[in-house]
Amino acid sequence: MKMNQEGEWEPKIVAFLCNWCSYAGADLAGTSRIQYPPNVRVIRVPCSGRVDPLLILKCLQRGADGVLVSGCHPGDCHYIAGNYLARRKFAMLKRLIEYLGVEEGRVQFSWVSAAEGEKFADVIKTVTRRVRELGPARKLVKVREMQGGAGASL
Amino acid sequence: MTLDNRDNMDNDVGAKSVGAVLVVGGGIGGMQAALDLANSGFKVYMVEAKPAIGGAMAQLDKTFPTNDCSMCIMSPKLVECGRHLNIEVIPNSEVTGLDGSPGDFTVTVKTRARYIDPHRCTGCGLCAEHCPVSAARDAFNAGLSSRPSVYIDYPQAVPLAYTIDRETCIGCGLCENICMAGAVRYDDAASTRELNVGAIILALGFEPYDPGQMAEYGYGRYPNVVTSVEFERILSASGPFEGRVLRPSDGDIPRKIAFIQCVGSRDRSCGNEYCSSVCCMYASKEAVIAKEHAPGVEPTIFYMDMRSYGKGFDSYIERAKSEYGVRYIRTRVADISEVPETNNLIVSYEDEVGRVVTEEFDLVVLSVGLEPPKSAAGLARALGIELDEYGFARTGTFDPVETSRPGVFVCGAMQGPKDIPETVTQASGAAGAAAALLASARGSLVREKTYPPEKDLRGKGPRIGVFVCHCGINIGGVVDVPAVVEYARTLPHVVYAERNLYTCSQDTQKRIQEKIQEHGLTRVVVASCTPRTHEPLFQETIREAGLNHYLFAMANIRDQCSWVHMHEPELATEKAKDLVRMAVARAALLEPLERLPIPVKHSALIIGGGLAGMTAALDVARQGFEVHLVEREGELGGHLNRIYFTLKGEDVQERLRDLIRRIDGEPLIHVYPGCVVTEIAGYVGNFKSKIAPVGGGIEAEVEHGVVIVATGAGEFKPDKYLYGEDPRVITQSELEELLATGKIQPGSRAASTGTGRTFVMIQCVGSREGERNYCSRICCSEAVKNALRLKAADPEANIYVLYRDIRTYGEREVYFQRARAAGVVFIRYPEDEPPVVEPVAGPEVEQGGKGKPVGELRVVVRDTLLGSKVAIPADMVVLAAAIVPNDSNRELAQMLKVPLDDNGFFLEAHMKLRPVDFATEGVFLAGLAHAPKSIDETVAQAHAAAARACTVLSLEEIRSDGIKSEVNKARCSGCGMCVDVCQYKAIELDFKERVAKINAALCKGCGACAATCRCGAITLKGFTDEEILAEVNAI
Amino acid sequence: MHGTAGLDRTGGPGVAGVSVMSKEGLAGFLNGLIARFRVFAPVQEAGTTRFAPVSSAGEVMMPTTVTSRPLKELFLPPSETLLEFEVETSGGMVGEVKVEPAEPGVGDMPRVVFGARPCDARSLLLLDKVFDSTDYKDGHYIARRRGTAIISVACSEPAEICFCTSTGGGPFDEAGSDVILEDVGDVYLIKVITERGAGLLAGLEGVVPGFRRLSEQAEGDALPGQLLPLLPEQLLAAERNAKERAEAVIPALVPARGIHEKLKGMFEHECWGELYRKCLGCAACAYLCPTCHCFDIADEAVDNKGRRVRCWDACMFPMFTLHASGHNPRPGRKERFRQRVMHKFSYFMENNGDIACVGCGRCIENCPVNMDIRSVLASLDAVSAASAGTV
Amino acid sequence: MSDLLGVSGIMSGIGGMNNWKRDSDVNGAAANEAADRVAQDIRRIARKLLSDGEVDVFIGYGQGTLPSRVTPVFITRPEDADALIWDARCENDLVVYLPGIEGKAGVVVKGCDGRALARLLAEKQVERDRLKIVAVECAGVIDRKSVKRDGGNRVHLHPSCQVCEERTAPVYDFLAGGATGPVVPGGPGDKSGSRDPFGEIREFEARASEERWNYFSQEFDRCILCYACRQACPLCYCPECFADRATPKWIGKDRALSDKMVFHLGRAIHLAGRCIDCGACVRACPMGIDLRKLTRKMEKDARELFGYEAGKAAAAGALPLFASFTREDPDDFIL
Repeated sequence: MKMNQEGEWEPKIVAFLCNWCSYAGADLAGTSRIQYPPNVRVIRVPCSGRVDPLLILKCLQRGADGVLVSGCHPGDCHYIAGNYLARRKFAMLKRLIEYLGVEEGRVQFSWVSAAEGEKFADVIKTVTRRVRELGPARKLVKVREMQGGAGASL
Repeated sequence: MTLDNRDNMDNDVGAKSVGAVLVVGGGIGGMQAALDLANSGFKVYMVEAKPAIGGAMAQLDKTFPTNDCSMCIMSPKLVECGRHLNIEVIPNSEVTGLDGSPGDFTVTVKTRARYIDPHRCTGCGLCAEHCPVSAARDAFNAGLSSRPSVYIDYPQAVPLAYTIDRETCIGCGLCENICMAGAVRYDDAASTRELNVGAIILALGFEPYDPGQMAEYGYGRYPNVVTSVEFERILSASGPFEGRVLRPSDGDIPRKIAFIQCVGSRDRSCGNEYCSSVCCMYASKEAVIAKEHAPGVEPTIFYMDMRSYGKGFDSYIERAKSEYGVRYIRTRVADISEVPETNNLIVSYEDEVGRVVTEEFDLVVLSVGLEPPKSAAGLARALGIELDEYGFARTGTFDPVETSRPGVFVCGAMQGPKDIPETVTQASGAAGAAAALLASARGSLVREKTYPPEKDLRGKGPRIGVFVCHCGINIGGVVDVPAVVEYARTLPHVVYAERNLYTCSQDTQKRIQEKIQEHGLTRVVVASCTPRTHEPLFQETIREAGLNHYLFAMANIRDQCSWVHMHEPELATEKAKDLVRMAVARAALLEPLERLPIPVKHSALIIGGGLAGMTAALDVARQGFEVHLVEREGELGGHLNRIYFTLKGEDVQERLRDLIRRIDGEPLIHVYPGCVVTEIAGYVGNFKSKIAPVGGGIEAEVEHGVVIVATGAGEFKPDKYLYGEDPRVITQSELEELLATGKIQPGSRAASTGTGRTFVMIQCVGSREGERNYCSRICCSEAVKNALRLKAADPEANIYVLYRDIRTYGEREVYFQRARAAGVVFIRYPEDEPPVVEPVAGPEVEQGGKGKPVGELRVVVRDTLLGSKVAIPADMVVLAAAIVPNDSNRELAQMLKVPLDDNGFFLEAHMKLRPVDFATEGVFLAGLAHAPKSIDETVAQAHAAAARACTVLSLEEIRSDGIKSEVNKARCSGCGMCVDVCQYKAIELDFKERVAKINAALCKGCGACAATCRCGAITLKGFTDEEILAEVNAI
Repeated sequence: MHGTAGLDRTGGPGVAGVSVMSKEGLAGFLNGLIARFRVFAPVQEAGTTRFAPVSSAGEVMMPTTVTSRPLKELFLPPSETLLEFEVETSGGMVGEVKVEPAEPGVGDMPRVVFGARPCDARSLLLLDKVFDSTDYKDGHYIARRRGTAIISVACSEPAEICFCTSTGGGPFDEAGSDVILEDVGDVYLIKVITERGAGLLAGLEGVVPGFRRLSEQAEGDALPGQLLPLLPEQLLAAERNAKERAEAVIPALVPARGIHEKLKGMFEHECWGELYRKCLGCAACAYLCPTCHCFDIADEAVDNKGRRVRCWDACMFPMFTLHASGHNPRPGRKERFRQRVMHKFSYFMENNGDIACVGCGRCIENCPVNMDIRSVLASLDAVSAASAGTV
Repeated sequence: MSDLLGVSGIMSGIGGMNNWKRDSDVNGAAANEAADRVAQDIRRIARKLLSDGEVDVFIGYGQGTLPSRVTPVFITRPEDADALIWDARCENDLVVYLPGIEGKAGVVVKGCDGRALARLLAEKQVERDRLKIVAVECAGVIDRKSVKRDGGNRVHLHPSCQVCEERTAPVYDFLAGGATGPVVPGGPGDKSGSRDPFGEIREFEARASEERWNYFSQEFDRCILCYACRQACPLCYCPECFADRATPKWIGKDRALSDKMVFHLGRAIHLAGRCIDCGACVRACPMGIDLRKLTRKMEKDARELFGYEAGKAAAAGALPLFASFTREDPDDFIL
């Protein structure tokens, strides 16, 4: 588990960002120097439609305290409808894992466009705040923390 | 097509056509022109006066309105120019003579002595370290720092070679002794060479106005009065203060900073009547960036009119005000004096109601205007081209990139003050014009890029090299880069790690290649900025070293780390390590991917037959490619049909007729009037589209390699000021039509109403308000144009222009001044209190009946100068109606899979450097569909879109991306789910084998199929489950 | 078995090693064991049963049939860590590999299993042949075996799935047990089979109410709750009766033990093509079988640190024999089904001198499609006989 | 080879071979009569199909080796058709054998099996023209495990049958025994809305999150990863299940609870919009894990969120749940 200087727990959040909108939005937050919490680890994917629900489960297993998948707004998908396809899967997945008993808020989804640097930062702030409230992930977690670049596996 | 039937060309070429172009000037414009030409089959010579290319943009810290790091977005182009096989950069040189005719010029180029052999110099910098001279003026830092006699302008310089400044050199010989490359040449001498080229593009850029001439601002006398260029260097991470906002006198962080606008612009006294077009924005940007670098700073901008007329500019200003607290004061600063004890400055100005105010500032930044380069006059003489009265190259509204001499083109600020995207647009446009001229010689002088064979990595485990970028202090100022490098060395498979000041610089590219060989690297990881801009550069670098493009991974430790966690350096460093670990884990699994060649259909589909579409169509055809030009209306011309004259007085309708005549005479152009595009399928190089008559009918199917979107825009139908209710309230374009067709006779009409000859023009109707928070850009010039026309017809006419800011940018300003001189009254109204147009009740009103003009019209406006309301009786009220995006944009955008911006205009790939491209390859953009713009800007953009399109059309085949889905037959159950999810119809089911098959040429690499396949039979190469999971596991 | 000095499981103790206990005494007996040992006994778990640690007699479910899950999992856990390792990397080079062998749950020992069935106890003897042979000694397995004593409960009422008598065992079989508890009607007989068994009971006799040596019973004391004192002879007769009754419930012999000779020539026989057909290819039979012991060893690692785990695997899965090349020597369900039958009834016999089946019937109970190993064996026997006639 | 098919002489002594009848059922007598009529018809149809060469194999139910059990039989000769039976013990979803079967096949399908078959047809795993579908109007099958749990004293219908809304296959060639009578309210095939088919799920959803988590933790902790659920499922036909894959390794080898959960969640997701609630997984599970807790949840959400009902006649021709979308799909969960 990661602790900050003050010995407080720092959540680790995996964010799958689509290359065309959300990743660009994240870059824009950077060029605009909009500050947000440093808890997110971004994984760039071509499209939110590329995110297999299994990958989200693997993140939780790996010990991610939160998972965010962000794509283009409906209608804006660079690949026409990848985000629409993703939306259905995510709707089902989110309900399923919350039904299982995983806390609401561990896994979140957002639409952030290339022009929404501010929104990206807001989303990260919201997700981080929520995950902080929830505390360290425990459910479905198999590997807690990889110290110094190594750890047990999945 | 042969040369002979190009009878309609403006620049006829002689019998011989040389497939080479000379580009004079290596700034962003010159680079863009050079790259477009070199990428469409022409040899380019780039002559640059300075020792390195890069121009003014290299000196900038950030660019508006996206706040992109200037160097970051430019450096890929810089590097590409530097290493392009068909661009020869000739630095330290000038053009001294020109002979010949279009298509076959001989140019004389004189190269000054550099005293360093650029081919031998490695840029290592040992000479500069040892040079005993240290006090030479560093021009790159605008003189804010000093440098040795042997120097290089900036770390990313191309060519990366030092220069000895013999004026300050003491000739001690230390450098010669220390240089291990043996590059020092004390005996170097100037040389002259002759180049044979078919066309010339001038891209000399501008020079900043020297405010030393203006005694009232104390520049040169007061140390804390600096120019905006100097301040840009102060802000720059690579500048004299490493990005810290310090003032020159004492190195203190200034609290109050004043920006004085229009220094050397809009000022008859210094001879520069024109507006420099960019200062309002750059000052706002500098204020915002200063505030970011030093949050305690309180910037104030003293301005006359806020000229934030470009795409996204007004919202930038809004953010500067509301989020950064930048204070804007509308005034002209009269005088600056110094407080000797503190070197603080007292700024005196009149506020809007005429009170004299004085205010003390810690630092004053003079927003200096843009002047033509001093060398322009000499060059013009040498080349025999005309300059205008201010020294800019003279061009016509319809020929914005053509100088007075055929075969010689111009782009960028040399043609008139302009910002980067306008420059880039013109540069592409000039390149297109040159390419059209020389189309028959395409490919005659170029060399093909050959890569070394890819290394055979079979059986070799991953050996990863990690390169961590400081990005000046952009990363290094927050993230502990040495710690990240140390950490990277401990990661599995990492055999080498190092850090670079700028990993993107050309010398680092060479270094990466050396390290690949030295350490036998098989994968490269760069931790720097965003892969969205820089991945191609690094991919090219490793490919040149024999590694497949795709054996590369990036960790975005700047845009998504150091820049967004500026106040948490430890956590940012932790995150950077994590990101590097993830990238290394991904890199270890990467496999070489093949870029499939896709053949190109050599024709273009141009949607929209207005000025942009027609101009682009002619260009593409002149470059020798077929064009399908689709126009929704029954006739060509679009918006232009309703424009009659230009600000400069040109006859628009005559030009329109000429254009249509040329289109008709061009056998390669097929016009589809009264038609729309109903379907677009395919991809760059291989589109297949359907064109159908409006309202239905027989569809035509065309194949084409590119698409140019030139669908224009609409005019806002005003919903207030009695428009549509009272016939005396009309729009500017209606007024223009009345004027041009003689239906309105100034004076006579006034007499008929008996109420005087009064016209009230109201600006910003539908622009800069409500959801349309953008400026329509052309309305101010239109108002000035029509006002002048009215005044010319009837000097006694009373004309009032009610405005919020007059935005007659560039040389349009001169006409604004003329209008004022002619007696047109300009009244500024406050944003929150627009004028009111009302009928004045008269005896006739009762009998009047609905819709009939009754009584007189009255316009009531709050005059901000007087501070009180004024009522103006008006014979006619003329509304500057906004330019609004077409409703059909959304449908077309979805058909083309390209985005729209917030306002509904098409959104280009990059606001600064890819102004006519879309992110979707093979689709380009021109004209009002992009944003409001003037005729000359539209023409330039259309030239540019055509030029960019021809970079595709001139290829025999395109190398497609290697990111494709692939089916593992053994795992496939043949369920067909992938077929259903694929939006590109790239997958079909083989019923015999019961497996899915993917057409790689149609596959876009989105991965929807891979994420849907339950059997795990589909792999998206480059984003495999294993690769993504490796990243997940490495969090 | 595993050669612990002094343990003699074959030497019958006679009356000397037999105790008697009233039914009411069972709770005290169990609690007495629990007080002294870590006791594993059948417990109910959402409709299934398994051997799990118990902390009081009340948790123990006195079995009427075999537990759902087999006893083997106490000795061959579904997954266990064999070692932990860490590979040092520097400059991309593989440096030292640090290996830390895992302790096989030594802290859990000694353990006492209560409530095993004779078939369960017998299964351990078969597993011993694999994991504690002259060829191979598995440290983890042996440590657990040595540390665990087995108290069986004889089967007075065998179930419809039982066929232990066909596999060399029986409802009152003592093999593999340290102690066996027999329900002989009104009381339990508790027989010490091994010295370790004797040690288990040493502290209980006379302490637990209603539990005493049969030899002491001779003096005619009635057990608590018993009206009349039971004489040792009467008790031994009751034991014989119970045993015969139980054996009679288990019907005709299934050709399990003798079939290995016949199977030798039947590998390619077409009958497999019919026999396997309804098999779904799951591993319910193999995982619940007390003698199936196939395992996989895998490294579970991220980057340079990980564990080597041994975990259950089953020949019913295609992955079991899938080569890295993509070739699978047992490509279909038929081949895999055949493998399981051949291994249990032919190869195991060849290698270890016994069949790998104790007739517990778990596979019959749990097969989703009612694949009954008894009818499979009967069919094979019949086919073999038919072929023999034609040859 | 017919004597090898599960019932041979030597077995006659095992556990008794008396035909199991649902005597204790309320509608016992009538139901038994109807079942006999269906069984006879199945035998007749099978015999005919086999003798006419219309099918190479006929897949139906035969008597098992235990009184409570039936077993799938593969009949290839007309004369063996007499081994075919039909009664309320015929629990197996025989459709599981169809993907990849060679030649032409006849198969007996209940309502749920028929829906599975409809999915397999849509997913191109079977070819309609190589199939003869013999439907039966199903009155529900006995929940063998709960009967056993209750000591054989009470007969329960399988939970799937208790919420079954379509008792007959959406597509078939023969309806064995014809129509057997009106739908019993609350029984299989009742779609009158007189009961909430997802009442159990709704009740479970209403529990506290921790309680649900504890429930699933205990359930999946018992899982031995024998994959009987998957193997019995007619819709789990992937050539290689994600759970078996070595690269990438979705499921760890060390049988952690987390891995077991990822398997069951992954399987539920893969069955979203596909599971037709035949209950085969639950019946196959030797550990008594109620896998329908997950699959029914997916079914319910697919219906509530997207109006999607797998395998039903109404869904014929529609794109799969995860290959289709509408602009109006729920968006409220997205930031």
